Amino acid sequence: MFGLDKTDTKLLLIVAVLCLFAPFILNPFPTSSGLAQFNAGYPDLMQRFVIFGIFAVGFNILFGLTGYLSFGHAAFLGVGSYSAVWMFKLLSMNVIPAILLSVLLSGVFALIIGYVSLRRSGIYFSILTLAFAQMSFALAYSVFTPITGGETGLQLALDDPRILGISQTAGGNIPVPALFGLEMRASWDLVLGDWQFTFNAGYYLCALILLAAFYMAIRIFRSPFGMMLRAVKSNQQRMNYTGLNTKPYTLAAFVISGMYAGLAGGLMASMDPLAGAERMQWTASGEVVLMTILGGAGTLIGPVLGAGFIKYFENIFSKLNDNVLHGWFAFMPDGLENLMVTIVHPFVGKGWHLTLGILFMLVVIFLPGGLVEGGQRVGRLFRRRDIKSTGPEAEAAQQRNAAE
Amino acid sequence: MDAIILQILNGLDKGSAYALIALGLTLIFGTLGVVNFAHGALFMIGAFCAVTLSRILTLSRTTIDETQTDFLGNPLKVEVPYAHDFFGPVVGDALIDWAVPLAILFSIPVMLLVGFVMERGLIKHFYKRPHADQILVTFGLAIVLQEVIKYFYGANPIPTPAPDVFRGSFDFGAMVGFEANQIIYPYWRLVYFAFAALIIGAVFAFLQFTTFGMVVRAGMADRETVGLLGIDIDRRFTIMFGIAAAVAGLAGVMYAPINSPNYHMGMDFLVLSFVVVVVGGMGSLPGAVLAGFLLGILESFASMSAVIDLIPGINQVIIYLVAITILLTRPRGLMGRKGVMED
Amino acid sequence: MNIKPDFSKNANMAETAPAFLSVWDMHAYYGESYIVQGVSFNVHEGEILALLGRNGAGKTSTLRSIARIGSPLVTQGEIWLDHQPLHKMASHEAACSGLGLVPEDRRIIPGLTVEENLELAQIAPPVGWSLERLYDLFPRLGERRKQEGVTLSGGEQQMLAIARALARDIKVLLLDEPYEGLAPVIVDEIEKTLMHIKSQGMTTILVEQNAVRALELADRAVILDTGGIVFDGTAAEVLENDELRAEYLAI
Amino acid sequence: ASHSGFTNAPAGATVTLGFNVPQTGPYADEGADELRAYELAVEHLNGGGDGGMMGTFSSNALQGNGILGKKVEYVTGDTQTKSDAARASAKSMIEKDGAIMITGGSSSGVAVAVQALCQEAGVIFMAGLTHSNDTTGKDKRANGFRHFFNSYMSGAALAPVLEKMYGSDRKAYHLTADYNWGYTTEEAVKSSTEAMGWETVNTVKTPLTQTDFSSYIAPVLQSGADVLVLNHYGGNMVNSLTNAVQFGLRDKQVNGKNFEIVVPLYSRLMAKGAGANVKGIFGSTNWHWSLQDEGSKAFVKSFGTKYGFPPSQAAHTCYVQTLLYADAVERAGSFAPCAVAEALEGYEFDGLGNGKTLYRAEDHQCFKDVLVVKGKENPTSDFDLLEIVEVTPASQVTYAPDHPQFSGGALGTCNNGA
Amino acid sequence: MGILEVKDVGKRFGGLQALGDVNLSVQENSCHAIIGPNGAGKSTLLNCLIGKLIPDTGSVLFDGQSVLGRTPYEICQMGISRVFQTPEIFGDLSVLENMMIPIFAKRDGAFELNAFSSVFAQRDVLEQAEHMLAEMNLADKRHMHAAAMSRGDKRRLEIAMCLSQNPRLLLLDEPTAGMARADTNNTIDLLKQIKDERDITIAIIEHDMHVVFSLADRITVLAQGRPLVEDTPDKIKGHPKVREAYLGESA
Ligand SMILES: Nc1ncnc2c1ncn2[C@@H]1O[C@H](COP(=O)(O)OP(=O)(O)OP(=O)(O)O)[C@@H](O)[C@H]1O
Ligand SMILES: Nc1ncnc2c1ncn2[C@@H]1O[C@H](COP(=O)(O)OP(=O)(O)OP(=O)(O)O)[C@@H](O)[C@H]1O
Ligand SMILES: [Mg+2]
Ligand SMILES: [Mg+2]
Repeated sequence: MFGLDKTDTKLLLIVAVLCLFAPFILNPFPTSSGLAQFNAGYPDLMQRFVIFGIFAVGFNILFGLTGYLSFGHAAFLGVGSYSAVWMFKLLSMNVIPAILLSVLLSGVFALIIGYVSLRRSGIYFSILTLAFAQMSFALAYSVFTPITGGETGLQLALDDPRILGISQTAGGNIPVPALFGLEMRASWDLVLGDWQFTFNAGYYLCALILLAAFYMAIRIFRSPFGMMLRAVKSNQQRMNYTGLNTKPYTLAAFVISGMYAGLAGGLMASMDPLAGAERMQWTASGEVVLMTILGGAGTLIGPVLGAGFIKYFENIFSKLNDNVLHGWFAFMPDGLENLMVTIVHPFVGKGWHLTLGILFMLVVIFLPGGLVEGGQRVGRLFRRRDIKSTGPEAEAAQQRNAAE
Repeated sequence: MDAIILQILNGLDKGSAYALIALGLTLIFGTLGVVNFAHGALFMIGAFCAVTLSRILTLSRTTIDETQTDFLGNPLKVEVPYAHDFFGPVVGDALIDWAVPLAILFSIPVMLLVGFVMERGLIKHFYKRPHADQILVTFGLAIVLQEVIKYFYGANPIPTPAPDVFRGSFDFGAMVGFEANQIIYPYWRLVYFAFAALIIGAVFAFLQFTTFGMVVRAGMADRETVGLLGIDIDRRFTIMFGIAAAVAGLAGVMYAPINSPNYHMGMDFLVLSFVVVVVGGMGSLPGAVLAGFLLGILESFASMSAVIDLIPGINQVIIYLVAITILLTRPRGLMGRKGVMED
Repeated sequence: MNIKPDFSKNANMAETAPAFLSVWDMHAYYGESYIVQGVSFNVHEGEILALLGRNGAGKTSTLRSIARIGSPLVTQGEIWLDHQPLHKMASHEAACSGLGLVPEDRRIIPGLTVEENLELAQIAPPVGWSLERLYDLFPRLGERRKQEGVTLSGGEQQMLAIARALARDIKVLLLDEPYEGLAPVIVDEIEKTLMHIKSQGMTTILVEQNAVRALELADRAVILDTGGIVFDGTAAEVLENDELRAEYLAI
Repeated sequence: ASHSGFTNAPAGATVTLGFNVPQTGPYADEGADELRAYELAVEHLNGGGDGGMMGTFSSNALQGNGILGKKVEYVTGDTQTKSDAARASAKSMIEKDGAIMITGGSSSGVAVAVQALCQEAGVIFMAGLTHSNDTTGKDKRANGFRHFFNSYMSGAALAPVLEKMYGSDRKAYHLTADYNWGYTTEEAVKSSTEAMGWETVNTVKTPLTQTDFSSYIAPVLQSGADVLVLNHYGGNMVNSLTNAVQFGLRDKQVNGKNFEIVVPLYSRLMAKGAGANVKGIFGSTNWHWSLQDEGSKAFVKSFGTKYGFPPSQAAHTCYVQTLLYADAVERAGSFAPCAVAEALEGYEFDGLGNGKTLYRAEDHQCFKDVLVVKGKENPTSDFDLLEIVEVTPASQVTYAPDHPQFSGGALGTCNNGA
Repeated sequence: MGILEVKDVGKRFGGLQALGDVNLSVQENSCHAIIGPNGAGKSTLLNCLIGKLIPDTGSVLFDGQSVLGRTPYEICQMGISRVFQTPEIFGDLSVLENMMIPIFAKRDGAFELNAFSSVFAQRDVLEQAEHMLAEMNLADKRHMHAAAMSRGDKRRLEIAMCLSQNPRLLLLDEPTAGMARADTNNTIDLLKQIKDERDITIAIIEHDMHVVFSLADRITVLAQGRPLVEDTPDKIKGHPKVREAYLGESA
């Protein structure tokens, strides 16, 4: 289907189903239960999952295929966000032009930075990209405050021109981003007994774009271009002596992944119209690196999983305070309850970083290929069990067990 | 003129901090080839060795002072350090005062131990793994170390002053014939500079005058073959890691009086130290030191208000600008070796 | 999965004279692929053994297994060298017990000069040939002593790899295609050297594609095919046995 | 969204507040203290504990039975002191937990970002620690309220004291954090000190990420300045002050006068980080536990009994903001943001620590007494680091809503959401 | 005039004159062998031809056009392919993919943003690759990781990769080193066949005289960076200087 082979189609369909039913999948716990804290099915987080998914998928096109580790991709995310917000300020609150401009501008930005940085490889390349991104961050935070809003971020104001739209709503408020009138924050709740599921317009727009982006990534991975990129990673020397110019290949990969980042940035601003400079800091670049490695660099679905994993911890674990803990363990006798709270306390709430750090280490130690590898192992386990249970020996064993 | 001399002095001092941190990092990163995102954490742990020692020395028993009240109006609890009980008030106070220099001795075994445990327990398994995996695991470790320190010491900076004799500054300008008050320089920074020079010299000597450096370099390039030549490369890597941790730790201990240690100080230095090492050139110790000083001095110049007025924001980006310029003009940084982490 | 060696072809396993190097039922894997499938053979002191077989037969893997490199991973089997259990050692311990390997891709260490490459070999005791003696054997290396090892020409690198093995005091020399890339005159030279050190008691295992040449030099031969031994006997036997040569050596 | 006409209208027997504070990053300790204050406030609102300031508060609307009879529950989140993360966290409180009011934060960037979000979503934002003029200046929002003082007020409060202590013939050198808060603070202090006759010799911007300020401190003496103003906060302030003292600036004589250092915005936690270096250094602060009015005493007692140490100014602000919000809801008789905003606008109250206080309708800025403090020479404990030098009356720090330092931006109209 | 004209090429490495005044003319559709002792400068000469090194002096003309100053990929696109002394392949890719890349380079040029069609939808490329693998006896390894092959196999793959580009000039640096005898013979046959069928010119460096004498039409002997003699194989075989300096008694 769509020019993909069977496994890829399956993968795409899985992602599509996951995206479509995310509001259900992410809200498995009834609202009244103590575990409701672990529900992640609210619009903002769902949007974040897919947006960072796009970011990571794009990053992986560069890193996973060519092995060039950019430590400055957050800069493109930032450029994307700033362009989108400027579009909202100047043109209209429609998200389409905003997203287009983000992709375009980040592409141009990536072309310039990539052209310079790709003159070096390995760690030297990483540091060059890092330096560019850090410069962008530092300047956006300070000297460029008039363009970027500096510390407080670039925001919409009541007196923005918005030449194709309105400066303020009838109620005297700033209009919100919308897709031809469909507000991005528009949500619809489905209440099924004790369960509540939220369907949000912005989320589904992001999800659709993620699907498109993911589909493109599959195509790129499977294309001759993708193969050339892997060849670059494997042996540049051989590439050159085979009559291939590696520079345009790596540059194209860099620009494409920069545009993915810009797209993610534009979407981020479309869901929540504010662009902060921290989006460009090295920690943000580092985050996407971590997402990709955590999920499984070079795999298609890995980066999306990694993005979900990190964002989940950031948003869910950080909200578990002692109050919540006491709620969970309330059924226990007092002494035990306090003991449990004391044990869990350092790992949640303000300790969420600790948990994340420990999980990073566990994943990379025990699952060298990232989360995808974990999934494969589980898969293999099941498959092996299947084989066993159908094999003649297993049958015999079952019979024996039955007889005993 | 005096403004320039002043900034050179400041630059040397900043540079010695950068050089010292980068030195430890380049032993692990440039020599062992491990992208160690936990290096900043090692630096931070060093600084907290100083904090811990001063906490230990000021361990106190509480007595109630009925004449004063605390914020709730209760009688004030007064803390009397045990050091006073054991050594008498004079020696006790002197010990507390000298906590930071004493922490140097204290930190060496601690940091060596930290380094050994870290290498044996974790890094050992990652030499052959992709750099990306190394980043993930060491970053995870850095977070864990930070959070542990935060759990015990809080997030706020903890003042850790230098001994009284080193506090304050001297008038360097007046000593060399300038007007008074034009070029002043704090004593502790002079100490820091000298200390950095000493450590850098010692590490150089060790790697230069023994075959240790060559073996480790060879081991990094090709562990298998070095093993075939009968050399136990694992042990040497462990030692190297321990030394690097100790260097990072010492840099941290000495830095504590300059800026009060806090749990995320390592992260603040992390990016910078990577930049310094790479600009110096992968695998080159002198390169890292040179780059440290160079960036320190240039950063100081860029912070002069005359320069900022000329190019607004230059002080924000100078380090990165210099890094980009150097990396574009010299493919392997200042003194990099061919083939180290170029792919 | 225990593939027992075929004793009918292992003529000399039954011999009573104690072997100097003995490999017993060795199995090794690269990840999941099973490469060395139960190899057993003996080498006596001062003997040259030719280890032959087609491309991909597992010769290199066998040598690497003996040298305890860790890849391929030896899962089973015993290796004894002069009463020392190599199978319980790490590769550097095996090397210190007297094993020297000249790897097939030479493995000159980047970043080190020719001389440093040789010095490196003399850091761990026991030390073998002196640098002077090595430079006498390979004058080209002496001329190039300050040059970075990896910039040497292919043949020069091969010389360096051999010299590096001799720089250590070893009892058993494992040579993986040592003549590759060497000019015919140099090959002659090396053959002479091998005979010379053999006369001083060196035990050698030689892997070589030019089977005839190797067999003329060797005392005994072992032929490998898909990870198992298909022949173990004297070199002369192979030279005379056309069928064997045709089937496994294609000569 | 529910159908009662405004976002997250509480349906059951409880109402949820969102406490959005930095739990990781450099301000984690400050955030922890804010959280303590919030928990205490919730306890008091629900009728637990000794009631704290509820007893001294001039309004008697609060009964200790929750808010409008609904039990107060709360959720917490981590701002990480980043505007993105703070907004994500606030959004999750609004979207997932149904929070009806968001409060907290410990930097102006975060406050402005979250305030804008709350405006858009239709909930009330009660700012925590935010000192930049912009929060109630060019970035003000109808749904946001600030109980903290601001840069202008710091300048206005400090200037007279500085004049008294150091004279009106001084040359000042500013080091300023290179971002919005730094700019407004520099401007405020500069204009109010210049108004009394001081000369500003130089202003130098320092990068946010700077840790060692030596190269900025060293040229100060050469400039001929005799006062150094450090427009820095948090770690920047701790480090720049430490460096300045290291360079011996405080022991110097320039122009025949003692060299002095001023820190416009003080907090006790920062003072603790800077250690002995703060001794004798002037600055301003929103509130301090050593205040002797009844409200402050009650709060310190209640907080100190529960946690074992006195509250910080951030804790005070956060506690007060919670009470003020609850009180406004009671008075309005509704949780609807616009009703609450109306109840807060132009509201005058007393008994919450800083004397008579006004929430000005035009910009939602609180006007109250501002404290000028000095680093204490002989502290008796870890908390006893600052002493109050002057309580500058509210009238002296009040400015017109259209003051140039606050120009631009518009409050807009309150938003009830959907 | 030959297809390849090397005129007065010289190259120094520090104090070492690796090449000096090399003049060489390779006739179209011939096989020209370059032999000589180790370190004579043979590989260095090839490096100068493909743009890996830039000679200090002299000129290199391919088909009348200068190759100096061009990047390696441009030179390759002109029609010069090279097999390296140590196999250079794409270790992380499958054998089949390794085979397809040069065919793509041939078809699409130095860069083509072909990002939306599947690799395997490129039937023509796939077929050619499969065909080439079959020809090289590598078909059964097509899905193997190239890095996991034995070295002889890697070398054959590399030759196949170069041949698949249909180069006009094929440079071979010890192509049969480490190859089993049978495969060496296969390779010789293949090269001969290709030379005749596709009118390819071959320049080969080899120490295996069997290969040299079976293939070469002309031979240049290089010693210490300078051509010693150039002649037909028969003459070279009997040349006393060559015998002494290079071939030794075994030839
Ligand atoms: N790293 C590896 N991973 C997986 N398989 C490998 C690896 N190295 C070698 N092999 C496989 O092991 C088998 C034996 O290889 P080995 O290198 O031992 O052969 P060899 O006899 O030395 O061949 P050659 O004469 O070509 O050098 C081959 O089929 C090869 O494909
Ligand atoms: N980068 C370099 N730096 C210094 N010397 C070099 C460098 N590259 C090659 N040489 C020297 O130049 C000489 C010629 O090397 P080249 O590789 O061309 O020899 P060759 O004829 O191919 O020999 P072989 O048959 O052994 O491969 C050698 O002595 C080698 O050591
Ligand atoms: Mg082999
Ligand atoms: Mg060669």
